[in-house]
Amino acid sequence: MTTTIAEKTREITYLEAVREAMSQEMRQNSDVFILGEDIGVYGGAFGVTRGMIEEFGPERVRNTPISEAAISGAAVGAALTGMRPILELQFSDFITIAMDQMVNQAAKTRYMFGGKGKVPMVLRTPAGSGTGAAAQHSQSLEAWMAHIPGLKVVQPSTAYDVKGLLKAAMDDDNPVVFYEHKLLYRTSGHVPEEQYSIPLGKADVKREGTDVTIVATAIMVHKALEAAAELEKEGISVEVIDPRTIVPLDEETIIESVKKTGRLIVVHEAVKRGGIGGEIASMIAESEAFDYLDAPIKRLGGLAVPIPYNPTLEKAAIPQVPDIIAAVRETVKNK
Amino acid sequence: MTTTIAEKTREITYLEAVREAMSQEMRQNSDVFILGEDIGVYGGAFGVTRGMIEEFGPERVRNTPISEAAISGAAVGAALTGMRPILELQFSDFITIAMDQMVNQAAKTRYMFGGKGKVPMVLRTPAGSGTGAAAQHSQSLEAWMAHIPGLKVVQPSTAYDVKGLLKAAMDDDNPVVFYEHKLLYRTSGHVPEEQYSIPLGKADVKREGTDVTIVATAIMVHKALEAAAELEKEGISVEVIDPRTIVPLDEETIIESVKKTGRLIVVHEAVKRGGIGGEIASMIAESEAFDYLDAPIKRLGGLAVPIPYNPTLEKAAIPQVPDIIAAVRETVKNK
Amino acid sequence: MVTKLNLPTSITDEKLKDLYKEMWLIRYFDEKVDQFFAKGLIHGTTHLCVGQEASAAGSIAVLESRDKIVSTHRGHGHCISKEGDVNKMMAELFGRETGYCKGKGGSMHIADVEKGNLGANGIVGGGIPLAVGAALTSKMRNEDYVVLCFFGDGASNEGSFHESVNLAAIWDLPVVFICENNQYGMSGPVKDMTRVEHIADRAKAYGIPGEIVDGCDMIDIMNSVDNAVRRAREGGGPTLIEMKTYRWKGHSKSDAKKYRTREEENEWRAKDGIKRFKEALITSGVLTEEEAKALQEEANREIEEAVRFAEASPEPSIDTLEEDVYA
Amino acid sequence: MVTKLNLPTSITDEKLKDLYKEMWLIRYFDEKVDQFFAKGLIHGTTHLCVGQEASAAGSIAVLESRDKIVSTHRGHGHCISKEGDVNKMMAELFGRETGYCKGKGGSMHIADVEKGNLGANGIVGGGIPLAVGAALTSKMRNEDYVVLCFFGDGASNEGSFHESVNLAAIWDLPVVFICENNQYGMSGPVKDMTRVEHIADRAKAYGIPGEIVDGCDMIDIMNSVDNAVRRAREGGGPTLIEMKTYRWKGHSKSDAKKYRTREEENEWRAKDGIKRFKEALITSGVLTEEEAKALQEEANREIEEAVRFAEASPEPSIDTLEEDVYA
Ligand SMILES: Cc1ncc(C[n+]2csc(CCOP(=O)(O)OP(=O)(O)O)c2C)c(N)n1
Ligand SMILES: Cc1ncc(C[n+]2csc(CCOP(=O)(O)OP(=O)(O)O)c2C)c(N)n1
Ligand SMILES: [Mg+2]
Ligand SMILES: [Mg+2]
Repeated sequence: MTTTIAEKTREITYLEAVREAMSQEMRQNSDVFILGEDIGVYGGAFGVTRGMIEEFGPERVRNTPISEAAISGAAVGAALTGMRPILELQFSDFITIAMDQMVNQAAKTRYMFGGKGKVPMVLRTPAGSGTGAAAQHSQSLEAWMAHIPGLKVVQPSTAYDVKGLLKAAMDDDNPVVFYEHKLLYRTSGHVPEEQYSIPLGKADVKREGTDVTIVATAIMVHKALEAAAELEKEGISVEVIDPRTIVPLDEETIIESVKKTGRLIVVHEAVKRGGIGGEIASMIAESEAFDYLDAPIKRLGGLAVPIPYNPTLEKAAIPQVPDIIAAVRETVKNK
Repeated sequence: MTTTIAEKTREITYLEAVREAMSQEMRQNSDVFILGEDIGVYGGAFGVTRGMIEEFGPERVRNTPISEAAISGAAVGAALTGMRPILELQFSDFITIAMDQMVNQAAKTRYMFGGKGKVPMVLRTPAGSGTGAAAQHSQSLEAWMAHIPGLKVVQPSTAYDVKGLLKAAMDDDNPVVFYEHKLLYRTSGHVPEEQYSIPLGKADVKREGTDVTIVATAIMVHKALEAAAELEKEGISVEVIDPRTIVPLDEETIIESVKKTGRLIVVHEAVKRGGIGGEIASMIAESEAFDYLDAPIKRLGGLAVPIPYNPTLEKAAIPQVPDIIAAVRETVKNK
Repeated sequence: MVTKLNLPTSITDEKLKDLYKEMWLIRYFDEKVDQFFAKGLIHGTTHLCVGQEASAAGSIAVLESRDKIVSTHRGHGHCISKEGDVNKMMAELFGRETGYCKGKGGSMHIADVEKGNLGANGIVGGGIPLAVGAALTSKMRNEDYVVLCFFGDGASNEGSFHESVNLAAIWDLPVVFICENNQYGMSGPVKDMTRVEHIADRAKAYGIPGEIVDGCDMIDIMNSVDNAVRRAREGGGPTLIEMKTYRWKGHSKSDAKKYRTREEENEWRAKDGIKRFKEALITSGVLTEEEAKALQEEANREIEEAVRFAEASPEPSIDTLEEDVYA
Repeated sequence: MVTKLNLPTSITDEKLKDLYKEMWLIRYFDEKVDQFFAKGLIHGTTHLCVGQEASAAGSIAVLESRDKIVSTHRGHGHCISKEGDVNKMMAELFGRETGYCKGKGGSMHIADVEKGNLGANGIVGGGIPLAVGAALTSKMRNEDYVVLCFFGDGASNEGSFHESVNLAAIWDLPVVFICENNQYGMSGPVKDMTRVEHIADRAKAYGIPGEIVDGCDMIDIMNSVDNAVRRAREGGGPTLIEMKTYRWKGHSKSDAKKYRTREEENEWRAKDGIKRFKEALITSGVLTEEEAKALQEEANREIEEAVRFAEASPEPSIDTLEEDVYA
C-alpha cells in the first residue's frame, strides 16, 4: 500500500518522476550533476533527461564520450572529492564495462582506506526486457551488484516510489545502483510535487493478503498485482511485497508476511539461476519464518537463456501473469 | 569419495595438475593455446605456466599486454574461428574488466546467432582470499558467472579434480570459467599421469554421512571435511558434497543426499549475500527434498565486507572450520 | 572521352556493376526497414546506414571470399556486402524462423558465420577484440585470411578500441581497422568527443599506419582498403583507416536530430556515394545510364521480394526458446 | 665554480634539501619493507619503487599542498612525497590499527585523503579514471587544485587509460598524467607490449602535449611537471609526461627477474636518481657532503622509528571487521 501523502500530487509518468527528482535536487544542491552519453539535447537513450541541459547547462548535464569505464570512474573520483554525481548508463547491460570502477573502486574505497573518504554517487540505468532490443540490451543484472559489499541496490516499481527512492539515493553517502525498468517509464501514478524521500531498506506492501506472500521486484510487482486481482476471484488472498531496495533488504517485512501467510513465492525478471530470488528464499528458509511454512518456497525468474529478439519468445523468457497465477495455485493447493 | 582410478598416479600439487592438464592437451591438439599476462618466462602470477613457454614457444604461450578487455575478446574471437584458447586472468577480480567480452559476447554469441558459431574457450583464474592481497585481489565472484546463461562455471577443490575438470573444460565447446583457488595451488593429491576427464555437472561426495549434508565449494570442501572429522568424534555423521561445477549443477546428487540426511548446510567463501549458496539452498527448498527437511537450511558465506588486509580480519571475513562445526551442531540439535 | 578508373587489379568491370547494384540493395534495404519501423511493424530498434553504403561496399569489395568481417550495430550494409542474403536479413528483422538468427537476434545480432561475417554487435566497441581474435586464428593456423573490423567514431573512445589495436599491432595480426566516421555517436559530435582532428591520427599511438579516406568515394575506398589488406595478408600487420561519411537518417528508430542542422545534412547528401560511383562508372564507360537504371530496379525488386519472403515466413516455435544456449 | 640550478621558482634551497632527504626516506622505506617481506614478517605482497624515487619526489615537489595525486600499486614513494607519514605507512604494512587504513588496506590501498593522496590502487589503470573525476571536481567547484595521475608503462595499454585521457582532454581538466615507464609491467617489456617508441607519443591520440623526461633526473622532472601543472591550473588542460625509469627490485615479493639481464640492471643502477640529485645539489652549492650525509642518516632513523612505531602498534580489533563498509 503506498503511503498516503498529504501534499499536492499529480499524475505523472515514472520517467517524469525520475527527471523531477533530479531537477529538484539539482536546483538546490550545486554539487549534484549528471553525466552520461547523449544526455544533452538528445535527452538520453530513453528521454529521461530531456530538457535538463536547457535548464542546467552543459556543465551540470555533461554529455560524455562512449567510454563507460572512464565516465563511471570519473563519477567515483568526483564523488570522492566532494561532488554528488549521477551517472546515467544508457542500458544496464553496459555496466559490464563499468564493473571495475563500480565494484573494485566505488564499493571498496571507503573500507580499503580504513573509513576515510566516501563515494556519494548514483548510477541510474534502465534494465529489463520487453522492448525487442535482444540479448545485449535487455538483461537484469541487479543480483551482481547485490553481491558486492559497499553498494546499495534500488529497483523502484512505481512513479511514486521512483521519485522518493531517487531522492534517498541522491542523499545517500554511498554508491547506489538505481535500476529503472524500461517498460515502467511510461506508466503513471500520483506523485507529490514536493521533494520527499523513501528510505532505502524499507519494503512496501503493495497489496495485503492472507494466503500467500509474493515478493516481487520492479516490473514483476505489477504482474504480481495483476495475478493477485485474478486470484481474488478464486478466493485466494495474495499479499504482494515490493522490497524496493534489494540492498539493504527489508527482511523483517518479508519475514512477518510469511509468518502470516505461511507461503512464499519470489518473482523477478532476472534469470532465476543465481538471481536475487535465491537470496530472499534462503533468507526465509533460514529465518524464524521457516517453521511457519506450509508449502515449499517457489521462485519464478527468467529462463536460463539470453533474451531473444522475437516478441513471443522474448515474453516467454521471463515470468508472466499466468505463470504467477499457476505458481500461486500450486502453492496453495493443500491449503 | 573420489573415483578410484586404475592408472598410475603420483602425488602432485593442484598447481602442477593444472599445468599438466594444459600441457598434455597442447601436445595433442594444436588448436589449444594459452594467452595471458606474464605467462611466459615469468610463469604467470602464481607460477602455473612455468616452463610452458620453453616447451611450447611464444606463439602458443602468448604473453599479452595488460589489456583484459582485448585479451578476453581475442580469446572469444579466436574460439569463434576455430581455436581453443585458454585465457589466464591473473586474479579473478580482474574479470571486472573482461565482463563485456565474457558476458555480452562469449556467453551469448551462439544463441544470438541462432545456433551458429561456438566459443570453446576456458578462462582460468585464481580466486579467493587468504594471501593478504586485500580487497581487490581476493574476491570470489563465481556467482556472477553462474547467473549468465551460456557460461559454465567450475570450481575444483583437489589436484585430482582440477586435472580432470580442466580436461573436460578444454574439451567443452562452450565458454567455461574455471576458478582455481589460490590456497589450493600448493595442496597435493594422487593424480593419474594419463589424461582423464571429469564430466562437468557431476558432483562428488567427498565424504559420506547420515546426519547432515554439507554442500561446500572450492576451499570450503577442505574446511567442511575438517569439520566433519571433528564432528565424528561427537557422533555426528556429516556428508560432504562438492558440486565441482556450479553450472551445470548436479541437483540430483544434492537432493538425494538431503533426502537421506534431512539437513542441509551450504558453505562457500564468496559473500553470502547473493552468493551461489542462495541458489543451492533455494533449489532444495523448492525440490522434493523440502518435505524431508528436519531443520532450516543454513548458509555460511563471507561477511558483507571487502576482504581486509590484516590476516586476523581476513580469516574472520570468511567461514572457518569452527563456524562450520557450530552450524552443524545448531542444525542437528533437535535430532 | 573515357577516363580509365584507377582500381585494385582484382576489381573487374563485372564486379563494378555488381557493386553498383549492391549499393542500391543496401539503400533500399534500409529505406524499407525505415518504413516498417515508422509504421510500427518491426519490433525493437535498428540503426540504418543510408548514406554510408560506400564504406561497406567499397571496403568489402576488395576481400577474398575467405576473408572475414566484424560488423557493428549499424551493420546491414556490411552484411549485404559480405555476400549476405537479404531474405534472411529481412526475415530476421521480422523475427522469423527463416532469419539469420532464427528470429532470436534481430538487427543488432545478424551474423553470417559461413560467409565470414562474424556479426553485428549491440555493444559499441564490443566487436573490436573479436576481430583481433579472428585475425589471431588466421595467423596461428596459416589460414591466410584478413579480417576487416568496422566500428564508428564513437567506438574509438572505448577502451576496447585502444587495447585491441595495440594487441593487433604488437602481434602483427592481419586485421584492418575501419572507422566509419559518420560525425556522430548517437548524438555526440566527434568534434566534441575527441580533440584529434582525425581518428586516423590515433594510429600513431600504436605504431601502425593511419589513413584518411573520403568515405563516399568508392574508388578511394577500394584502393585504400586493398593496400591495407595486402599488407595485412603479407604479414605487415594492421592499418587504421578512417572513412569520413555521414548517416542520412537519425541514429535509431526515434531521433529528432536536434544535434545537427539541416544544412549540414544537405551538404552531406550532396556527396552521395552512390551517385558519385554511378558517375564514375558511366564516365569510364563501365556502365550506361540504362544499365544503371536496370541494376537499381533489380535491387529494388530483390528487396521487395525479401519483404515477401519475410512476411511469408513462420514465427519461430516456442520450443526453440531454450535451444542453442550451449553448443 | 657553482652552477646555478635551473629550477621552478617555487623550489627553494630548503625544499631541495627536504627533497634529498625525502628520496632517502623512500629508498630506506622500501629497502626495509623488502627485508621484512624476505623474512616473511609481512603479509600479502608489495611493489617496491627503489630506483624510482625521482619520479615520485620530483613530480610531487612542484605541487601546492591543496593539489592531489592518484597513485598506483607501486605507491610508497608517492605517498611519502605527498606529505605522507612513514609511521602510518609502516603500520599499515604491518596490518596495525594505527596504519593509514587501520590495517584493512595494506600496501596496495594506502591513501591519505586529507593530504590529497587519493590512494594507491591494486587495479592496473584503475586509478586513472578516478584522477579525471577528482580533476572534474576541481574544475566544477573552482577549487583550483591540479591532480597528478601516476601510472605505469603497462597501465598505458589498459582501456581505462585511453578513455580517461580522452575525457580529460575534451573537458580541459586540470590533470597531469605521469607515466612512470620502468621498462616492464610485471615481466612484459614495454618494447614488446607496444609498437610506439615512447608512451608519450600516445598524447597525439588525444590532442594533448606529450613529453619525455629522464625519470632519474630530479631537475628535469621538476621543470617538466611544473610547466604541465601551471598549464593545467590555468585551464590549459592535461599533459602526458613519460618518465623513463627503472625498478631496481623485482616486480613484487617473488620475482626471479628472468625477463631481464644483469647488465641492463647495472646500467640503470648507474643512473641512480638520488646520486645524481646529490651531485647536482653539491655542485650548485645547495648542500655539502656532510649535510647530505646527515640528511641521509636522518631518513634512515625515521624509517627505523617507523618500524618501532609499527611493531608497537596494536592489531585492529575484530570488532572493526564490519565497520566502514558504508559511510
Ligand atoms: C558500450 C555501449 N555504450 C553505448 C551504447 C549505446 N549506443 C549504441 S550506438 C551508439 C553510438 C555509436 O556511435 P559510433 O560508434 O560513432 O557508431 P554510429 O552509430 O555512428 O554508426 C551508442 C552510444 C552501446 N550500444 N554500447
Ligand atoms: C587490471 C590488472 N591487471 C593485472 C594486474 C596484475 N599486475 C599488477 S602490477 C602489474 C604490472 C603493472 O605494470 P606497470 O603499469 O608498468 O607498473 P609497474 O608495476 O611497472 O610499476 C600487473 C600485471 C592488476 N593488478 N590489475
Ligand atoms: Mg558515428
Ligand atoms: Mg612498468
